[in-house]
Amino acid sequence: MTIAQPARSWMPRWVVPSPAVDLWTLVVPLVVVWLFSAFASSVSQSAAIDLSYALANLMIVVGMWTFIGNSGVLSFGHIAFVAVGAWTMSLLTISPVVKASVMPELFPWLSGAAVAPLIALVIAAAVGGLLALVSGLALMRLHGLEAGIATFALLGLVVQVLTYWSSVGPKSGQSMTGIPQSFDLQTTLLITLVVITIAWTYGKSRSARMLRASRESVVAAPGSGIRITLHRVVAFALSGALAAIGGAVWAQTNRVVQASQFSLDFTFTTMAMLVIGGMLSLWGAVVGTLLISTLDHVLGLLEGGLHMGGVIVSLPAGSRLIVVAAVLVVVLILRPSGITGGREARWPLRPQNPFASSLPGVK
Amino acid sequence: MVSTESPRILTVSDLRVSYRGVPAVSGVSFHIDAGELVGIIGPNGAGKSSTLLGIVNAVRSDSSETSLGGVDLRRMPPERVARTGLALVPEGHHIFGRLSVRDNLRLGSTARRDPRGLEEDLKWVIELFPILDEFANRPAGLLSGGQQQQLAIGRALLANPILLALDEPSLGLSPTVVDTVFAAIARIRERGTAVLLVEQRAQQTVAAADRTYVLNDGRIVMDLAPADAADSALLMKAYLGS
Amino acid sequence: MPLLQSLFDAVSAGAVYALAALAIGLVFGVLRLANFAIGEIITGSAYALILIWPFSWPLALVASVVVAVALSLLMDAAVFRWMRSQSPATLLIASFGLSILLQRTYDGIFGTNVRTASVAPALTTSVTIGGLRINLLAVVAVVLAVCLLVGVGLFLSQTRVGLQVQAAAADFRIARILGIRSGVVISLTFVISGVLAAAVAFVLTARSGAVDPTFGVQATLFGLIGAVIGGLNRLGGAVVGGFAVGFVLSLFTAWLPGGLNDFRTAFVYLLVIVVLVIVPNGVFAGRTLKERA
Amino acid sequence: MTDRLAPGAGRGGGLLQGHGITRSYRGVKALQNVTIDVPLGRVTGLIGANGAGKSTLVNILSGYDRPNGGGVFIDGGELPRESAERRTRRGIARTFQHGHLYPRLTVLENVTVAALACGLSRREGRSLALALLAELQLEEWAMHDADHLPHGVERRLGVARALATRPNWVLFDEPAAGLNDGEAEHFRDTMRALATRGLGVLLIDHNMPLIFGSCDHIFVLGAGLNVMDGSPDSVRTDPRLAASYLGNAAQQIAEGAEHGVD
Amino acid sequence: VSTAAPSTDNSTATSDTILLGAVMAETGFMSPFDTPALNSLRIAIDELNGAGGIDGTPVELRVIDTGSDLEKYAPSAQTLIDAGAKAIIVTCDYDISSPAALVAEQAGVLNVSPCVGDTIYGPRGGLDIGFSLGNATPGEASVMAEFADSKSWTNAVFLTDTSLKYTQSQCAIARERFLELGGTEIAGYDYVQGENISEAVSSIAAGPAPDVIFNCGYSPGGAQVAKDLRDGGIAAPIVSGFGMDGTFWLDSIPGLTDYYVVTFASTAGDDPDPAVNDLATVYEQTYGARPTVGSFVTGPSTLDAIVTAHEVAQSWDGKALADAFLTFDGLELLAGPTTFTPELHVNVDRPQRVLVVEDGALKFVERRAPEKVILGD
Ligand SMILES: Nc1ncnc2c1ncn2[C@@H]1O[C@H](COP(=O)(O)OP(=O)(O)OP(=O)(O)O)[C@@H](O)[C@H]1O
Ligand SMILES: Nc1ncnc2c1ncn2[C@@H]1O[C@H](COP(=O)(O)OP(=O)(O)OP(=O)(O)O)[C@@H](O)[C@H]1O
Ligand SMILES: [Mg+2]
Ligand SMILES: [Mg+2]
Repeated sequence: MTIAQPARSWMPRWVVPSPAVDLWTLVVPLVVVWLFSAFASSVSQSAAIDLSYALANLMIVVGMWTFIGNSGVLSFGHIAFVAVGAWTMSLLTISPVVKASVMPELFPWLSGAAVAPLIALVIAAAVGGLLALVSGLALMRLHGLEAGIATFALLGLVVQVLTYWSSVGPKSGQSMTGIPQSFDLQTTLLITLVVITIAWTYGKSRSARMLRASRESVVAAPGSGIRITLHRVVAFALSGALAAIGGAVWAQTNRVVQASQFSLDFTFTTMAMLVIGGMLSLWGAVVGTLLISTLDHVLGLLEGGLHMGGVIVSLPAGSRLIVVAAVLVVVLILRPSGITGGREARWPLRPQNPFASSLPGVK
Repeated sequence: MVSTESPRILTVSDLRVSYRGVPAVSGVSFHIDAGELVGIIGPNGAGKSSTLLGIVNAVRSDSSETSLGGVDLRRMPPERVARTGLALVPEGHHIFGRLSVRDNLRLGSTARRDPRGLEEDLKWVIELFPILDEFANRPAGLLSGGQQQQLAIGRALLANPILLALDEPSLGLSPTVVDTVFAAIARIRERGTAVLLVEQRAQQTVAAADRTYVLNDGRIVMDLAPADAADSALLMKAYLGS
Repeated sequence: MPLLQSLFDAVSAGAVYALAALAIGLVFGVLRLANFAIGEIITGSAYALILIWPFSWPLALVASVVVAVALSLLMDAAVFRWMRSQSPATLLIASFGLSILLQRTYDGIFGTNVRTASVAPALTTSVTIGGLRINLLAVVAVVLAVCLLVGVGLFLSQTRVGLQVQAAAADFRIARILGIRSGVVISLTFVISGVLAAAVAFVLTARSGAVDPTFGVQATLFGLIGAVIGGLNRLGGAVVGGFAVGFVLSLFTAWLPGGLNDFRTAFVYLLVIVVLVIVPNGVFAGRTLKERA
Repeated sequence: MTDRLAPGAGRGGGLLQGHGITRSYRGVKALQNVTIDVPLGRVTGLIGANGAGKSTLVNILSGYDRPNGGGVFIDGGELPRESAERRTRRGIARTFQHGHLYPRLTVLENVTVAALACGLSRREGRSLALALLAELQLEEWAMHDADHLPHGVERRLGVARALATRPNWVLFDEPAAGLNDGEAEHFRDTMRALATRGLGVLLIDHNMPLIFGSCDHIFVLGAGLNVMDGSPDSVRTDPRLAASYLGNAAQQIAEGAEHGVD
Repeated sequence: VSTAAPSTDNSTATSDTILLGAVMAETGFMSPFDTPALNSLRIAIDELNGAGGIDGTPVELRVIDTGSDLEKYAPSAQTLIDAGAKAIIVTCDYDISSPAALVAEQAGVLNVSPCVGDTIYGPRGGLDIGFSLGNATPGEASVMAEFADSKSWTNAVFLTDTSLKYTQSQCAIARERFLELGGTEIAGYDYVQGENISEAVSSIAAGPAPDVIFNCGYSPGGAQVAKDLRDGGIAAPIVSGFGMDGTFWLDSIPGLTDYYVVTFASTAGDDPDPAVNDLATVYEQTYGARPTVGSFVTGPSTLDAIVTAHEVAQSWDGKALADAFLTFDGLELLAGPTTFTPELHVNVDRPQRVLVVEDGALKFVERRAPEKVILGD
């Protein structure tokens, strides 16, 4: 018997041992994100601002991948953790004076709290992770659409609570203002790279490997001794923490935070990034986010009218989201598993068959 | 009954199927005449299932001729192929799990060209596989593996086709039921329906079929007659490839 | 407020979501597609009603159904047809994208501002019977929901085509091999869900008299949630679930005391979570067909 | 066979037993008071017509389903009601009648995760998986994704994955369905080798040469009831069985026995 | 949405124009609030350029449509500043516009919103060189209460849309003022934009009949509330603020009467200020439709304020311009007399227009200045 291989392979594919391929799957996203940032921040000031939003979104999407990609369970609730992260960051970094005026009914220990931005970031991650852990214990028995709806209900619940509970925020539906910009672009980039590395490391862990098996077959997994719920909860908690970090960075980028911002639209945009890139791989999460962010930026320029060789190319106002949505739909039709096909960044490396030397019939 | 003008029921020449550029069937040609039972055997992954799916256009295929009773099947959507008179029982009991057994059977008659005789056919199927009557009202997905396979075969019979193509019908069937299926195949032929049988049971198939093709690596590599069934060395060779 | 009155209000609130849940549940049951973009079919149909009603109400009714059915079929032809073998999650996300796309398109065509007209004013008035204020529209909504549910249920289980619809939905490829004209049969499903969406649009438009680009989102969201907690595997369950969401929300609104009243939607979400944790496949899913090992 | 496959040390036990098991589904009595023994070091066969209840029994033994009556015992001690995943880690592994592989993982990873889930370290897990792939002649498929594999490869992969949990007992549900005679014959050797290693094997199949060629003891189910059990010879010669279950296969087996295929 | 856009848009900034940047929503949920002001700003700029521009240099307006997308505000403001914008004009809501305003602050560029009504727009919101030309909510809310009092309505029901700070403050202040004037609150209900309030209607119908209902909401949710009230048989007069201005929602409630709206100006041509009516006419000629809401008067006011400040400051430096804004003391603009103080960068005591819907048509009733302004939060 022979292994069927595509007849036309037009580029060399180097066969290397698995650990090298593994490391490559981390190196490529890190380098790409770094190069992307270096380029975007040098294009223009406004591209740099767009970049900081893009990096925050990237952390959120990578957080979502950590759970959705590995478990195969749909979650429309991750923006809840983003919201909680944003909230924590804001409450801990807005100056107590401003807090007293914007949020008069705050718990006293909250209105007095003020910590360094990086510590606030860590606390945000902890709070997000904790919320995910607690809700995960309840929700992780669910599969499919039911899981999607239950997590969405979690988002709705969190947003409602943040909207109306004035002991932890402003009066109903109002915004938190006066959030200081705590991280410069360099720091944001660094945090992003750390988040990607954490997600990647998790992806290589035993727990994640078992979770991926359960993603492939919930029926077979118990037969392999896999504790599906346990591993799901672990992934959910971690992804909640990462999404919360993304939320915290987002908050200090936007500098105003309001519960209603954590909406279906936010869910859609981040979900679209994940899906377009390919939700089964970290590389997909990265590619999808960078791609959509770039598209968004370029379309924004076009809407404003772009000068190209004397001609002004311009799109009608409001066409940006139409294009993004259309791209999502087209990608889903043409490449249902995303641009990367849900594969990690391996090109041009190919893992070696551990039996390679002893395989007689393999061509 | 099949028209008597042309004994040639199915003609396939130079059929090719590939998945993402990887060929699974590379130029298969054969034919079936009226009332014939033709077998196809071959090792795992030889391309047997792909051949059948290619003929009914359930996968993208390419050929210089595929015709059923003189009708060109190429580029015909699968549902029209079925309505032209080719019933396929695909590999691995694809029944509608959420529908009842009865509804599954009812759906079998969709492709029937002539509504007459349906009642008799139904009786016949139930006689072949009594379990289908016993469990008529249950969701088919709850049947055991072998019961589902019986349902799939029964369902195809209700289409009263010109040509019945069976892909590994004995898969998961207990020995007596396999006997039933082979007996049923004989009955089907008596009614004038041609049968194309893909099987792993080499010996039984070669013995039962008028002609058996051996498929390997997407090509027909051998052509066996019933007499060859006894020649186990030859059959072994058929499997290991030339 | 008298209990009876608030029960009546709750029933009428539930009926609308029940209709939306039916439209979603039907397509899901058949195609495993939770079509979030039903919301935009509702919106499109509502625009037709609002814009044409002042000129001719019969024309408006016809147009609203035609628009809904056409949009529904168009979605299938342009998007879902090419994704038949994808997972429910992928389909849901695609429909999500489609929903945003259409919302923004409406925004471009009709503007962000509401378009208004008084649709079916005869139905929107209230009559008081024995102290109970009865809104005729609520009665219409309930009757519509019941009739359409029964009709759709009968169609699927009792007719030959209905059976073929279910088969095509279960396994598209195998259905075709059996000779079922799957494309036709699935189009039919989209036609019916379009009609259901038009019914939702009618009730909502008559109630609000105003349409904007995100008009259908709320009903779809709660309809979808309701359908899931009711159990997507059974049409009846989905409808009851949709009804329950509207009903409970209305009762919370009427009866939760001051400070807690702000959290009424939060309580509904909490309830959704609790229900799903207790019965993961929905309340009325019955003992589900767990995949046999 | 690798030594690593010797029954897990410290997990103890020798006889896996289903005793008096009854299971019905909304009126359909799939099993009624059925008893089965799966001792270590033996290949135990389980045959019966379609729908006799064989898969149901496997499901109950492996924790995938719960009986309405009766229980599962190891050396006379009843096992608690527990999840399938606990059962697996207790040493009872199984394969599935219909694939249920992990399609988007590689063949190697399919096997490795099972080893990881049952307590091996990454390194041990990998080397066990490699050893199993080698034994089941899956080397060349190691880096392939597990979707669209040929039948024979799928079946062998299912076996490798079950063995990777280092079980004491393995329950095989029709491992040879869809295999050709040559491959089935190969399977017979595999089954024997496992038993020789000391594992308790339960083998369900409709391939009679395989069953009679590899089993030490055979249980026969009929319509959810224990029909009989005994040595292959006594089962083969039982007239009840020849007529109702074996049909023409009886002759095949007889021929096989004559030729003494081994 | 925007049809014949005047030529000032989308052309390169050259050294011989003065560039003003607008980061506003022409599409998405904020566009109904932004568009009238933005469009009339365009008209005002065309007129200004027709008269020779500022010191002979034409003014150029470059607009970036944010599509109401939150993440677009900051980068868009930066783009315009990079292009050399002398001032940034932002969306009519503090929460949404502040990322853009903060970017301008940081770059030392003047930022102006035509119609933010929240008193936080200014130093309290971190905007030292940011000003709003809008009417602040406290003034509007006082007028609502005082108008009701002038009609001798004493029993009131308050309906608050909790989805915006604007509508919450409006009801809170109106209530406080109304009680101060001797009125009583018989009930209060909260709702969220888009909600159907049949439960509240049932309660109101079951309780004592109110003399007036304060509907602190905005379209379209506020209109739904009005419709629910009338469909539910409640005929009491209803008073709303600027959020319910406009005629576009009236068709949903045929024959609506006794609905009062407190707003910037009348768009119908019956405003007491002829300049307002003239602008509305030009607006109609330019865009093919009359402005939808009264806030269109803030467009020219924004331009006039910037031009006046520049005359005073003789520079485009943000700080200098801000100091010039602080010298405004009762400056007569189309939107009304305009005063800024170091604490308050929004006007709270301008006179407002009270309009009424009678039989489905919106008519001018009176011009009314707040007698007392309660600066809540
Ligand atoms: N959908 C598919 N995508 C990719 N490859 C496929 C697909 N289906 C089959 N193949 C590959 O095509 C080749 C032929 O497969 P096919 O199923 O036709 O063989 P077969 O002779 O029926 O084998 P079996 O005995 O296992 O049924 C195999 O190598 C198989 O792995
Ligand atoms: N989950 C279930 N729900 C309802 N009925 C079931 C269920 N599982 C099994 N049955 C029924 O129990 C009986 C035994 O089924 P089982 O799958 O155990 O048979 P089997 O002996 O494995 O048959 P085969 O050889 O065909 O695989 C069948 O009649 C089947 O329909
Ligand atoms: Mg095959
Ligand atoms: Mg079985």
